[in-house]
Amino acid sequence: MTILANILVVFFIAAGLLFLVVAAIGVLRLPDLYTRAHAASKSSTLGVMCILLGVFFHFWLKEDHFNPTILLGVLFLFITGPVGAHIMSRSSYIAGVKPWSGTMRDELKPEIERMKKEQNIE
Amino acid sequence: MEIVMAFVCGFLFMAAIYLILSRSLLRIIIGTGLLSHGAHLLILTMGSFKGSAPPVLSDGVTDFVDPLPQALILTAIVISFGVTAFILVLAYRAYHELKTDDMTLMKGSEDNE
Amino acid sequence: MTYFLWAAIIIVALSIVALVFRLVKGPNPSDRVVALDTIGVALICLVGLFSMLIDTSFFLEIILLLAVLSFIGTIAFSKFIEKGDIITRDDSR
Amino acid sequence: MNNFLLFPIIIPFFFAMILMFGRNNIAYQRITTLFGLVLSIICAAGLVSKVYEDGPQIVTFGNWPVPFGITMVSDMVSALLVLTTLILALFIVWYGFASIGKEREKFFYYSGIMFILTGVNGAFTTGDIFNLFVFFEVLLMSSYLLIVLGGEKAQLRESIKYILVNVISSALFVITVAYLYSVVGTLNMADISLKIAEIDQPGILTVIAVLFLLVFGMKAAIFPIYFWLPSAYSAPPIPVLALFGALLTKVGVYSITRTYTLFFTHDLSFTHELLLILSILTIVAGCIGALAHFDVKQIIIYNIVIAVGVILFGVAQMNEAGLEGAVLYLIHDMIIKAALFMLIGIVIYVTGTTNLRKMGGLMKTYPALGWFYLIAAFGLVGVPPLSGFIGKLLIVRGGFEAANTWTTILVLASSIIVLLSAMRIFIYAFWGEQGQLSSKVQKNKYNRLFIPTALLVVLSIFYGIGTEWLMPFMGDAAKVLVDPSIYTNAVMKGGN
Amino acid sequence: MFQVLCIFIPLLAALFMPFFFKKVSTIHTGWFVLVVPIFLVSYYALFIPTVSKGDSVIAQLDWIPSLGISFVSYLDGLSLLFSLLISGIGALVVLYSIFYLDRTKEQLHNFYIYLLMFMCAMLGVVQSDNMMTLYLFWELTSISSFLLIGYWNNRDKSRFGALKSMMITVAGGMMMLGGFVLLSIMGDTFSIRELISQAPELSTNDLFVVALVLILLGAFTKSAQFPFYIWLPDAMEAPTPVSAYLHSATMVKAGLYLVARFTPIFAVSEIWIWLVTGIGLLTLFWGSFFALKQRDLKGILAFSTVSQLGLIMSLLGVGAIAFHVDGAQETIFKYAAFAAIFHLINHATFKGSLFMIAGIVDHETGTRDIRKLGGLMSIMPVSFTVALIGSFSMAGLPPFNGFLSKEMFLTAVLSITEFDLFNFSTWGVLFPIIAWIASVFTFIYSFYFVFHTFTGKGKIDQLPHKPHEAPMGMLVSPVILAGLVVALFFIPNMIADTFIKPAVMAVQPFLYSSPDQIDIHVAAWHGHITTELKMTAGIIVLGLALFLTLSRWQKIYSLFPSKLTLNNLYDFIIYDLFDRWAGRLSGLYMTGSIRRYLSYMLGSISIIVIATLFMQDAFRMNFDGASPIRIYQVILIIVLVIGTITTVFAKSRITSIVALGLVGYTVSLFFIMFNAPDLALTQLVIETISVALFLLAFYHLPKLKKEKERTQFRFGRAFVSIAVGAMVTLVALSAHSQKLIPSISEYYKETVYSLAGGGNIVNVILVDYRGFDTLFEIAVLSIAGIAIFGMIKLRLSKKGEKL
Amino acid sequence: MKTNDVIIQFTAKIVFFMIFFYAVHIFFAGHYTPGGGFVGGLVTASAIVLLIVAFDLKTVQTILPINYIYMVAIGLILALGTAAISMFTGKPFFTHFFDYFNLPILGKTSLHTAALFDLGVYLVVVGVTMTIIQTIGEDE
Repeated sequence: MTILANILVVFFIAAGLLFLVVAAIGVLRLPDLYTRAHAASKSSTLGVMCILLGVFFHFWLKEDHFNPTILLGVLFLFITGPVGAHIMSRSSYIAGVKPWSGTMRDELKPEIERMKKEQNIE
Repeated sequence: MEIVMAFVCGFLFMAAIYLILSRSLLRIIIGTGLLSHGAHLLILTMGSFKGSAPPVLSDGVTDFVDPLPQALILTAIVISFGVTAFILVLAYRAYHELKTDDMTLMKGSEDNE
Repeated sequence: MTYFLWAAIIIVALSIVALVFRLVKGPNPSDRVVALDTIGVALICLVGLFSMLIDTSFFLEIILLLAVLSFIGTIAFSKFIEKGDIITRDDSR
Repeated sequence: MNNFLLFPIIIPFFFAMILMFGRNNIAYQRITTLFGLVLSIICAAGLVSKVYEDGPQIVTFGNWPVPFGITMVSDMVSALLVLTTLILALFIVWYGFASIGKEREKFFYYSGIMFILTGVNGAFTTGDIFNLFVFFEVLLMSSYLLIVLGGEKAQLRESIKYILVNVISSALFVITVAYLYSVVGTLNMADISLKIAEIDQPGILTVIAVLFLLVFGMKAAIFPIYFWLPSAYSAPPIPVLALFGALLTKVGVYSITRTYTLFFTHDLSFTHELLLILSILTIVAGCIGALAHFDVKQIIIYNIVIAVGVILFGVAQMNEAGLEGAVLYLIHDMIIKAALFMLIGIVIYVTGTTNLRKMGGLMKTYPALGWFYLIAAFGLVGVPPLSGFIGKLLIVRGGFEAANTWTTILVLASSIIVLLSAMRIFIYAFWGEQGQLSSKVQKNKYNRLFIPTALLVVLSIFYGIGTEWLMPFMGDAAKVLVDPSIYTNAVMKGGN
Repeated sequence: MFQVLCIFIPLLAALFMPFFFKKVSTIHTGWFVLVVPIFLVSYYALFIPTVSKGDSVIAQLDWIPSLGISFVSYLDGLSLLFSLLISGIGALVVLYSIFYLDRTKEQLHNFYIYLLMFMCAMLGVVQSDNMMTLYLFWELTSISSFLLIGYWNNRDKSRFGALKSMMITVAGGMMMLGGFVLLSIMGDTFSIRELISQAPELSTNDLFVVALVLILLGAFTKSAQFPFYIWLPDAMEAPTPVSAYLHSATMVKAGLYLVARFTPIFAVSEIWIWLVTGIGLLTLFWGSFFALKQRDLKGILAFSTVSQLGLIMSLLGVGAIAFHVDGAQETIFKYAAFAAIFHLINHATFKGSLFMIAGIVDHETGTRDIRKLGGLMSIMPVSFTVALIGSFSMAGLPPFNGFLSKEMFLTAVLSITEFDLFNFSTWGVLFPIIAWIASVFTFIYSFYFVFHTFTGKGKIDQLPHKPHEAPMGMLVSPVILAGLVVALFFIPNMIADTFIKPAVMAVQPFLYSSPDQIDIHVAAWHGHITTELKMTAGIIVLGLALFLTLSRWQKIYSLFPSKLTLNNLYDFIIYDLFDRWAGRLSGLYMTGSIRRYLSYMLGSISIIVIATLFMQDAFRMNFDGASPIRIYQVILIIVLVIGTITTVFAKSRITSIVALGLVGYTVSLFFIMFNAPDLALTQLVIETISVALFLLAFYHLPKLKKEKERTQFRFGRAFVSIAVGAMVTLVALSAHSQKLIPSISEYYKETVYSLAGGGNIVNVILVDYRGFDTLFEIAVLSIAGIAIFGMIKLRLSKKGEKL
Repeated sequence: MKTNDVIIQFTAKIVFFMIFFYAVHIFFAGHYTPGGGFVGGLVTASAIVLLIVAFDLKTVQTILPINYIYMVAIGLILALGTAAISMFTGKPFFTHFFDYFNLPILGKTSLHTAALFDLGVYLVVVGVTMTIIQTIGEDE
């Protein structure tokens, strides 16, 4: 049982670490804000969820200590991670952060211009 | 570790004082923030890191770290939060009224001769 | 198991260092905020792993708290970046 | 168990809370404040008599044994200071009714005053070094409130400086407490005293002693660290200035006195010698400043610095005469500084300027003001039989007894500079040709300012003439300072 | 009891003066005042029989018995003599002032309050046996004289003179207080009588000389001795009754009184004799010499007073020699003390009358400038007669009392050369020579005063007022005094027996047990031609010669440099050094720049602390018992350091604030590492909220600019910050390495569950063991809250106000 | 420029309640595990801040019509009052009382005056934080 639990825990944590490292590399290496935000939100959320599940199982299975806060945390991260990244990216775009020169399509631009026109803002 | 932490605290104090001595109000405020961080870490360091468990009772653990410095730091943290908030607001009020955030221009010595 | 956790902690710590590098480098504030957000996430992992390492559940409270704060921080920063102010008095006007 | 000694702290605290309600109802604010002050004064007076009869009063919170809970200790020194503080606050609040302005009254001015009293009284009473820090923060925070309230330009400009200095000094205070805790492992002041005596104050404790001196010295404005004081005190309105001038630096002085008589008494040749040198330099620096200015506020403000030097000089002697003198002079200085600030507040009100060179001839238009100023000024200098004399006499006596002949003569000589600076105000403002007069003076408001001021000056006269009645109290206070074992024994046995 | 209260009678009477002035406007307030000194004279006269027998009367009123301070009225010969002088001359001066000061034009109540205050103070000085109350009255004389001199405070010169006299006399008083305290420590009493009784033991004390010099400083400043005399000429701005009272008869004599009173204690000291005699003679010469430079009538009198005070002072010094000699010589030195007291009385009479005459001249002609005066003899015959009597007495001519005391003075200085202790036999020769020269000048200025005013060609029509003889009332007082001048010449021995001998007893108490033992007989003619008489003849001859040629050689006074005078020194100290230079000096460092202040403050703090650390040999570095260093901790430290450096060098607001946030989060991680979950929680939330606050405030704050610094300040700044960092580190290291006593926190760990009913020790400490801290910590928060509320909502700043 | 904030506002509503209950949990956990009035208060405050950021001040004020300064005062009075209770029983100031009770649903629970004190702390912290943020936010 302990070994099984250990394997489960190690598996989750290892997976989480992998995602996290990928996210970190992504944030470090990717060329512009939007791509970096992408790496940060998706990959790291997944990573942290995995690791937290690992931690949760560790405490539940090994220490016999059911900890609902971790689950709540997982849920919370699940909700907020992507939302946060979305808001961040959108604000940055509105604030005028230029996308990478290699960006293929920019769908927000015409939308923003339309809104500006509606509200009579230069 | 305590030895290293002593140096870290010293470093924080150094940076804090350096910032506090600068011209811009904002840097000064950030300096005060660093100053309180340094002070809090120092209290913890001075309480020593002996003991391997947090000072919360749980079964079978007796080797707690010293809880008293932690309580003191907690008090200090809250107080410095209040002060930081105050000084921040003061800074922007002063900027609004005085139209500058440059400390060298805030001498005001001509008023009192 | 301990060694595994050690390794894991060090990996997380190193990725934090990488993120800090991004945080310092910028180039614009949004990048820094993204980096900070990700650091928050990494910290959550670190705290979880650390509690496993020293076998105590008292730090688990911090996990959710970190998540909450990191979210609030991100929202606040993004609003600041967008509008230069994080609180608007009356949006309907 | 005796909770009575808490009342002078808790009553202002409670009233501060009450005053946070109904901030727009000025009548309610004023009446409540006065009621609270009177109530606390009664308690403080009761406390003094109780301490006089039964010795130091002790309460350790939460019924914990002594070094573990927070202990409050009211010995004669602190009881007297608490009483003085409250009485002065009453006068200043009264004075403030006419001068502080409705706007400020609506924005927690009275709460601020009550909070600052809580802080000051707590700092005087506490027997726990970290709790002292907390009370310092209470009084500092409320002083921030008061110094900035109103948001005038000069206020904002000077408050930044004031707060910055105090933030740094608070940080230093906290780390100093941490050092002390690291070495002796306790926070209770009586316990610290015993433990330091046990290990006979090795070098590291002397270093900590010096740190304490400098930390408190920053608040008390002693020599190398007084620079912030003159400009910071020039900003706030007069009642607040009077409150600050009378109380805040004195808390620093009290703390130095307390730590240097209770804790660090085993290496006098270093610590107290340093204190002596710094106090002398403080006097010199204060004298230079007092002479350098032709601004009424600045002159009195620098006199605070001089007085701090004189009191600490008395403390540095570490003999009964010196300490008794220091306590007497401390209380005298609190009273007289409040009175002087209130007086020059009236002068500024009637002339509309703080510049001495623009004033003149007030003796003809406001003779009573002139007379009271003259009395207060001579009290400041220490002319007998006014209030400063006996304190200065005892300090001088202590200095001579401790064989510090030349420095003592210097202290005496400083009185002449004090005299010159005080007389400069008198001669320029009250004598000579009629100078500038403000056009906005209302007789009614002038009277409302003048009455509390005059009464306070009269109080100071009584303090001087009636010294004999005070001597038993002062003697008790000095005994506690001379012999720390009175304090530690009282605390350790629980003080029932 | 009543005897003590009598001292305060003038003060009590002063309280009623405003009433008399305001309500009884038809009668000159002076008439009410006059009652007081007259009552006092008659009251003190009652003591004459007792005291002249050599007894003393003492009464006491306790003030601060626990410190041994009490009001004492001690009437022995010396005190009684002075008390009578004070009240007697006081009565005459008040009488004179009634005619001198106009009821309708002057603030009479103020004047008489000051005058009565002064009278009380003087009585107190001369009757106090307790040194502290003596000091009290001493300062009161300075204060009341300040007020009297500044009576016409619209005049610049009045204010200047008032301040000058107060500064100098109070400074002396402060020093005197120091001397008193020293004496009281040596003798363990404030009572002068008790000190005198233990005089021999006192002299062995190390600080005896210090006390001596300090007390002499008090006496010299008050009695206008060289070099402190400079306040006296400027004090002539006071109304003339004041000058007649304070600056001739009473206040300036307080210093003499003090010297006389303390002679029994200090006479054993060589320094005392040299200082008192030497300074006295120097003052005598200096005053008489410079009196001739003066153009102002009162100025001449002021310098003459200075010189006469010097004369008496030197006599007291010579008198002190009596304690060192025995046998035949003794009698000679006894003369000195006798002569001192005698001349003191004489001086009060003739100088008082002369001042009043000067006042009359001023009052009637409108000027006191001697160059504009002259030929008044025919217009003001009575005044002229009085002036003549006074001047001749001052010059030492018979048949006036000045002659007698002057002769005795010459006897005294001549005798010094015979004294073979303390080098007097070699240097003492100078004394009679100086005394003689000074007497010549005294002769000249006396003549100068009287003849240049009253004889010669007067430009009477050019005077501001048309002169005429003064009203009768005004002349009463000077005439009475002049009468005394003459009378004293003829009945000196009666005066001697009643007043002088008891007073001498007080000065030389060891030598006599009753006044009868003083076998001194004053006589104008000793039956043969003595050296003194020859000297007097010389004075008259040379004096007359020089007086007649005065206009030729008076120019030499202009040769004296005007820059190097003592007055200039005083002006330099008060107005240059104190006013301007202090301003400049403090302007150098009190710049208003908080950065500068903070650098000074922090720099000095760290230097003092680090110096203490090494001076006390307190630095230790001890690795024992330190917890191990882990890799993740190192990584964290690196993150922390990077974050800190970023905050320091950040160029944009966001970067610096993000970096600060990073530091904050790292700190909370440290809290986790060091097993402090509560701290970590709190720190995290607080850090986040602080960041939010920063962002909020940013909306209102400007962008960061690149800082331009002067290189000098940049280095200073770096130095200060490094010093502070080093201080924190060094102290932390040594404090950690010297954990001498284990912490009290074991108790908390043991009792937290059983006694406090909790599991989280930190939290229980916060709400229970140390709940009081928490209570006030939330108070701090609350204050911050309302302060911020008030700061934002309340704006009193006016538009257009200067920064 | 005005943009629509549907996503953030919707998320904020949900998250607000999560955070709030979490805060209450932390507050009650304080005596035995990490947490307490402070942290609870601050977390509550940050939840409200989240709402304010997502919406605007006026909206939030209509949702939560609280005078935060009164809240501070009440918190202080509560804290002081709790501490002062013991004075009336002759014990020193700040003596807390606690006992263990068996309550129907919760089982063995301790009731503690310290919790009341902590509630005061909680109120003060929320009140102060919100006062600060609100006043700054309202400032022109």
